[in-house]
Amino acid sequence: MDRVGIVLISHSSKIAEGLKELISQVITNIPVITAGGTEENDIGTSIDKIMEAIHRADYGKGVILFYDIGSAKMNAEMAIEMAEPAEVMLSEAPLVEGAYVGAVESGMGKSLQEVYDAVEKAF
Amino acid sequence: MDRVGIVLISHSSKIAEGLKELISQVITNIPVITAGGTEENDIGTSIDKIMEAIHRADYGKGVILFYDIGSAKMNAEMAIEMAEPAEVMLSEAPLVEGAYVGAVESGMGKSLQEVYDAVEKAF
Amino acid sequence: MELHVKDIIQWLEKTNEKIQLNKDYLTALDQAVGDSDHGINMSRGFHEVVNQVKTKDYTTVSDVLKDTAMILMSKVGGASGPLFGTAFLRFSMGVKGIDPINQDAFTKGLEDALAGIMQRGKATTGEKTMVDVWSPVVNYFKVTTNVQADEVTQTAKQAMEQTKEIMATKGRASYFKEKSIGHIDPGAASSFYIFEALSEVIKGEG
Amino acid sequence: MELHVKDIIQWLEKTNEKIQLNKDYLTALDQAVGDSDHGINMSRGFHEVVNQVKTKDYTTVSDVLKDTAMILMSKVGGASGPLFGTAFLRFSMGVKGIDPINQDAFTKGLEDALAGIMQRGKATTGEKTMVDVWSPVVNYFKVTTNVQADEVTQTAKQAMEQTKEIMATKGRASYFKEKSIGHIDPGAASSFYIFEALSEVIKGEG
Ligand SMILES: Nc1ncnc2c1ncn2[C@@H]1O[C@H](COP(=O)(O)OP(=O)(O)O)[C@@H](O)[C@H]1O
Ligand SMILES: Nc1ncnc2c1ncn2[C@@H]1O[C@H](COP(=O)(O)OP(=O)(O)O)[C@@H](O)[C@H]1O
Ligand SMILES: [Mg+2]
Ligand SMILES: [Mg+2]
Ligand SMILES: [Mg+2]
Ligand SMILES: [Mg+2]
Repeated sequence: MDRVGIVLISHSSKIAEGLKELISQVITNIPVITAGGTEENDIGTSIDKIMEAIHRADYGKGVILFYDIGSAKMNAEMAIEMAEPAEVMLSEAPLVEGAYVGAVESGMGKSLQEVYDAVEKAF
Repeated sequence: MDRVGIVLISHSSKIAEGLKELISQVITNIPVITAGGTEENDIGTSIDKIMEAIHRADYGKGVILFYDIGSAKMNAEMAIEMAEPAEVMLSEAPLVEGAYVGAVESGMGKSLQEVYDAVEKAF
Repeated sequence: MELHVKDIIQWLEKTNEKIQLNKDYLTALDQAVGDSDHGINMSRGFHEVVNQVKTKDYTTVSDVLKDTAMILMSKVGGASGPLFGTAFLRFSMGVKGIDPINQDAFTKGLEDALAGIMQRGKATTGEKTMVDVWSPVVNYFKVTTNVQADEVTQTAKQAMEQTKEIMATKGRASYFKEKSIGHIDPGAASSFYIFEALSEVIKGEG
Repeated sequence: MELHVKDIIQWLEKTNEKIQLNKDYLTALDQAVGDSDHGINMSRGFHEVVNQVKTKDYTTVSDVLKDTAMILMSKVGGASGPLFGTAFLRFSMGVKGIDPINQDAFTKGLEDALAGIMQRGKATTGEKTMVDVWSPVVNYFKVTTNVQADEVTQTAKQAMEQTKEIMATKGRASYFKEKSIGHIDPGAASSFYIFEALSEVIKGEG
């Protein structure tokens, strides 16, 4: 899987999983990893889950992260700092709509920067 | 429940349900109704589900609809045309982020137009 | 050309046969530039249309088309649901009070249907959608005094094949941008089956 | 003022006690302007901190604070997790190599912690967050030659209460705009417990 990885960070594990299903219907040749909910799968986010997702989504072409609201961003930023040396970018685009665009772009073999730029451009 | 109703339209029933949970953690005094997936709960949307959700979300103060991608919008528009006489507005804001803002605004007792405007302004 | 209730039902049945036969092909087309469900969507929708339409006694073409519209809307599931649903609904309204329908009435119905699709989808020609099949077929009906069955098929077929060359700017295929070029649009293909079925009905009736 | 490893552990234990005792209160504060989980989040986090910190043999204050940071980050779950986590991590780095820590070192640690919170949260004072408690406390440490336990508590308490008057512009409370006025910020309240606990340690040690 020589493709940019996608990490879906949501306060809700259901949102992250549903979004993964939505994407997988269209794109199957890229890593899409969820990081939804707290460690107990309650509403919230988990730095550990995000870090693990980054590692699992990283096949050498980098990883782009999408998050939903507020504090998910801080946890994502912390996870990125701690998840070196993976090449990671954090998208500010809306979770569902942004990740869908990002997945299509990654599926077309684009680089991390290209995926990031295409998503930015779309919103 | 003298509040503007919120309808969450997603191609994925899991996304719609997870988002409802996310919102319900913060706002409990408003109608939040999901319309996720097809009739068989596959990935897709259903005009009938949306129409029913509009009716269930309508407590006389109107209903605001949020949708995720592409064809959900067309189904939402059809449902609105057929769901008269409910007072309904369709938001173009991103599903998760938009619905969260909309729910908070509705919870504060705002009118349909005020909720809609606040969501628009936030994106 | 003079179409009665039974002809319209035959049209729907023939469309259904073609769609069931080509369900996997339509899904494969949708796999290239979409979410691999167009065959499933259309098969579910038309199967239900034929099932329900057979069991009722209709006195007007308009009523058959109206039921078709409502069933497609609620059963198809994807973008093609509201689009074909709107098409048949407008068609139904366009031929209301006319029975049987002659070429003029049918042309009027088709025109209204196309207008409905374009309005619902906010789409025009050249966007790699079903509009690119409906539009030339409607045009053929408008400019031809005596519609020929084979010409209907041929117009639709050529139009469908030309969608290959277009870059999608509407619907899910539009996410693929340049990569959408080189593939037939799934909704264009199912629209072709609709018109191929129509052509067979015209031929039988002619 | 001279704080050893055992004092820092006592600080954490006292903080934990206060948070467990006021878990429901913190959650109630978060219900007014947030998602009703701040008490649960903080209780889970500090419970785990105390559990783990007790079982280890520490030789430096910096190491205790570092472990605290890592546990808070991974256990708290909400916005306060990365924020308090960053605070304690920066604190730990700021006092690295200094043992025991005197007032100067402690002040340096607090300053770094506050800078960390502000950076992580992209927040400044007057936004109705924990920053509004940390900032005046840090300031008190900076301008006071001989820190008095009671003055620490009072500074923190007053600052916490003043968050009532502020309209939130950061975090979940910011969605409520004007309606966020009139409620104490939950993170400000838990920060108050942290400093109240600190004050008790200073008093005991003084
Ligand atoms: N905005 C639009 N305007 C016109 N036709 C459209 C539009 N969006 C999609 N289509 C048509 O719908 C077809 C896809 O239908 P389908 O696969 O059933 O729905 P979905 O894309 O929701 O999965 C496309 O091939 C195209 O012909
Ligand atoms: N951007 C920020 N900067 C500083 N502090 C913040 C920020 N966002 C939230 N906070 C603090 O975090 C507290 C909420 O923590 P908590 O309820 O545990 O997390 P969440 O809001 O994710 O549920 C707030 O009361 C506030 O003090
Ligand atoms: Mg499709
Ligand atoms: Mg689909
Ligand atoms: Mg909270
Ligand atoms: Mg929370």
